[in-house]
Amino acid sequence: MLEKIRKSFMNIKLLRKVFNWGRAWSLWSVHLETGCCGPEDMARACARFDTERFGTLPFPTLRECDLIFVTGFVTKKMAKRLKLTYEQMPEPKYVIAIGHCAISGGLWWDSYSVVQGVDEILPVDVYVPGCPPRPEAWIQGIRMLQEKIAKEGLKK
Amino acid sequence: MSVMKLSMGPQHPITGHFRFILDVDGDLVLKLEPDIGYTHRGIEKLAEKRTYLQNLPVIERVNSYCDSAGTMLGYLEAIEELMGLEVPERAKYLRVIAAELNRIASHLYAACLFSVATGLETMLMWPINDRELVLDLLEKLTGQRITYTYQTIGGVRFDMPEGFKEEALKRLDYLEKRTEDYYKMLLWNHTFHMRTKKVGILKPSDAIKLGVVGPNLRASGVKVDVRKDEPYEVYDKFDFSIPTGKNGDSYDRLEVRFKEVEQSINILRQALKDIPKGPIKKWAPPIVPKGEAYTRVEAARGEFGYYIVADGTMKPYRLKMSPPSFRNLIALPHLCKNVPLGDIPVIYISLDLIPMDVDR
Amino acid sequence: MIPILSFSEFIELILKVLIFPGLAFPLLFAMIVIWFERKFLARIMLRIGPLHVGPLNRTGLFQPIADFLKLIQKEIIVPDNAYKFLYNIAPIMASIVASMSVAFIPYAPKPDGGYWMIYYTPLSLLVILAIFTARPFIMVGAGWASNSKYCTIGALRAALQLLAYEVPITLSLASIVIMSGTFDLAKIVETQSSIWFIILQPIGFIVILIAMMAELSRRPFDIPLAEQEVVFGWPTEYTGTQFALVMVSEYFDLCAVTSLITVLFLGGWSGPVIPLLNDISPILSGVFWFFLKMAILTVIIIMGRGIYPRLRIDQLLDTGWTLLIPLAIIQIIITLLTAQWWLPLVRGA
Amino acid sequence: MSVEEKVIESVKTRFPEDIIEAKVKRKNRVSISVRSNRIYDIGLFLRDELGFNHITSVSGVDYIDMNELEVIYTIWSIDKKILASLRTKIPRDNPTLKSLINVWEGVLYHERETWEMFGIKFEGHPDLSSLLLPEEWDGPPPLRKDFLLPETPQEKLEEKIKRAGGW
Repeated sequence: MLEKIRKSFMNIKLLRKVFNWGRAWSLWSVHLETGCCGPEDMARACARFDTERFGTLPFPTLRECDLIFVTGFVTKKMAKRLKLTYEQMPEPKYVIAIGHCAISGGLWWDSYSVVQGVDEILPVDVYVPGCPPRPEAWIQGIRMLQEKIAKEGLKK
Repeated sequence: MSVMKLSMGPQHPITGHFRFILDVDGDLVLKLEPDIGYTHRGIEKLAEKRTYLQNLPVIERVNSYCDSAGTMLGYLEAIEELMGLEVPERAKYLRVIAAELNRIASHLYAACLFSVATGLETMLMWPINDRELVLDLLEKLTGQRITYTYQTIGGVRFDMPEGFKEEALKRLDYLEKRTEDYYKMLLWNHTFHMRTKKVGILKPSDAIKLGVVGPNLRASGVKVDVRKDEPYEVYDKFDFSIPTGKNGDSYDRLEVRFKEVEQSINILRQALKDIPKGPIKKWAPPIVPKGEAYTRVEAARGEFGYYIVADGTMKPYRLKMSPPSFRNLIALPHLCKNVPLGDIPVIYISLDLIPMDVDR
Repeated sequence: MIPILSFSEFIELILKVLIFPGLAFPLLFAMIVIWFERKFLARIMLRIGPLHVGPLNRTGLFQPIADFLKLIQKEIIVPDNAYKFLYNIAPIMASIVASMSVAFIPYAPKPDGGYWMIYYTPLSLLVILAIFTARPFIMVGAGWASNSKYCTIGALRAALQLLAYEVPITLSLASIVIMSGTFDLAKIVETQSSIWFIILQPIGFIVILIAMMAELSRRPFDIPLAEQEVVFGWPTEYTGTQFALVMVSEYFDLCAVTSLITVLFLGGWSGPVIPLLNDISPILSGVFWFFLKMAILTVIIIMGRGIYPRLRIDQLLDTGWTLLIPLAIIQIIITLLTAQWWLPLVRGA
Repeated sequence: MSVEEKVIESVKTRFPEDIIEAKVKRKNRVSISVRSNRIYDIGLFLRDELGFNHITSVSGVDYIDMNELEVIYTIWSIDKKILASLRTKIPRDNPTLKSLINVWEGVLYHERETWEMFGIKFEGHPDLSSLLLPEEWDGPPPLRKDFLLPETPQEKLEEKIKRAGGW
């Protein structure tokens, strides 16, 4: 029943813009590192680059998170867990693919245990290229996602 | 009370790419079984398909986490040993500078992970902020933040940029001063002592028996360092000491890392002072003569071994890596027997295991 | 018999229930404290914290509002094998119980006698203690009902910790009661008009501050919520609105606890009358001093998160049983021995 | 006589029959090839008598032309500062070897990895289960030479295009 109330609330046209604003500026990310962009994930969340300025901070439980950073390559063993993590997160949720490896397999294009591009298993919203991308590029990725969310469900 | 199976990771705030299967009884962990392989890319197989030069970026990403410069040295050492190639002196110094800067960055990263494990978020941010200073230096030297491909067969790719020396010395001074803050904030913190002292004690005999390497072995009081035992590059020209711990507990493992940072600063100062003028690269043939070589280097997390079998072509016949984290991994189930659940993150982080390194 | 309220009394009641000590105040408190906490800790950590959200440029003032808006839009997931009734009711219960204790705390004296509080009872201290003891049961209930291993471990930790720390709280309250001779919070404030209890009972103050930090699961005592060990403790499985309720209830608790300590040790509203505020309304001056003391306590409690590592559960229980309880008992003994000199001063006899 | 030569000498005198080849490769490196059935005893001898106590790595090499697999235990001696490689060759069709877990406890994961990557069965090893590969792996052991990697990414690309419904 609560679900119904939530859905009907979200469908109110007038509140749409406000809701989009709230979603865009409060993207909490999951603690799941899949590849070697991990230290840059740390760097962007911590001092100096500090994405909390834009409301994006790593949050311990995935039940409240809205954002997965797919940090680098995804192995076949990890792919299952990544999918599970994505499915456990509540709607609405977003995915940012970080690095060449997450986009297309990158350096590991011929590896026997790496998934060739994370879009084979998850719907990706923003791609950030680089190997690894600099924290500034991560921030740009977050900003692009925010712009995308701000337009969600509104007339074009 | 019955024993509960608890699965920790890979989606868990502390475990990174690992998964632990814990046997938990109340708040007591009876047994820990690591489940690894979440970052296995098969680098050893891929290396057989690529040429020696193409392998550089691939091998670097074994430990692109923090320590790619230190990791790469061993591979280059092995190839140069097979070729009988003598690298120019200046290139050797530059390699050492990159590797030692990387060691500082890696140890700072370890320190910040450590404070996360105990729940002190402030000390997560401070070392990361100072690590950025080191990464800036490395970026100036090599052009990248964490994956450099700076050292190459026969030397290095770029010379030191102008003004690098002065900048580096300034930042090293700052880092040295800053270490005092870390001691005040973390290492002399009473609560931190309560959490880390006498937690996860690794006896020297056990450490040797299990084949633990690097700072973890030195924290147990065993004085083993490849830089001293069989000096590679120009490490025999520097005057530095090997810090060792006394008790081999988690606290010692962190303290040894901090002392190593001080030693690295020491080495870097000497290297920046003595660096000779000259060429930075020597031409190397693409084909490596037939033979085999086993080389070891001291990466930030410990001894990194490379075993190369060359069959006289442009590609290695077999490349075996023996990374430090894979060898330290065995200490984790050994230490996590009958410990409180709260100590699991502390012990895990104190060993400074990097999943990339374990899985390759 | 139902008392019949006059119109002005009715307006006053509505004002109390909905705005000042009632609903709006803890909500506003929670929002401001969440924002302040994030900003303050970020400054300690050499970061900036929330920056780009909100009307005032570069303050991030609306960050909690954005988070709240986000959370209420989230899908509500109830785990399949959870005990659904308890699981759904627990966050609501938590927030109700947390906001309830605010009703019994006097915030300022009214010029015509009486106090600015929702419900006056001479035994208000006891009532608040009773409300506090309800919290562990909600946590255990929620943790157990989630049917998740991390939740269960977190709930058991919470129960251990909260039960252990209720004893030193009660003991140090005993010495307050001995000194003031009443369970009435308003009377306790009145007795402090000449000298605050923090000066008379410094040990008791320290004990109760530490114990309350443990009750609130603030670092270094945030073991039930330790993210590195048990992900998020008992509320791990909650999503969206339910999680927002849980979070808000924690800050309601913080509000209640800081109010309580202010009343007990820092002399409540007492302080020099500020003429400007007094002109608007006579209660505002008292409220101002009350808020100032609350703010100082809040900062102290929040600061723990930036400075201390987390304790382990056994060390925490050790501290509780072997350090705080003896200290509280020592405080009682000192109070009893020295009461004869202080009593005339505080009770104004 | 250098320390390396002394090590070779003592191994040769103790096991004259079972050593195929033992030589000093360079400073700090000795290489000892042994017959596979005696590797356990020689390992014990190296550990107890010569002080090779710190296991460094266990690696395999697939010599497909000779139809042989080579297993190499690399052990460092902390006192002597020598790295010994204890190597043995086993047939590729039926690769079994006595596990050295009772000699050096640290080979636990090394041997498990070698089992997984080369299919070498270590007798007496407590847990020879999957370590690094995905759970549903059903191919030959990947580090053997007859396991081939794709030559071009073309195949994958075409599949992707087909799934996306053309360019």
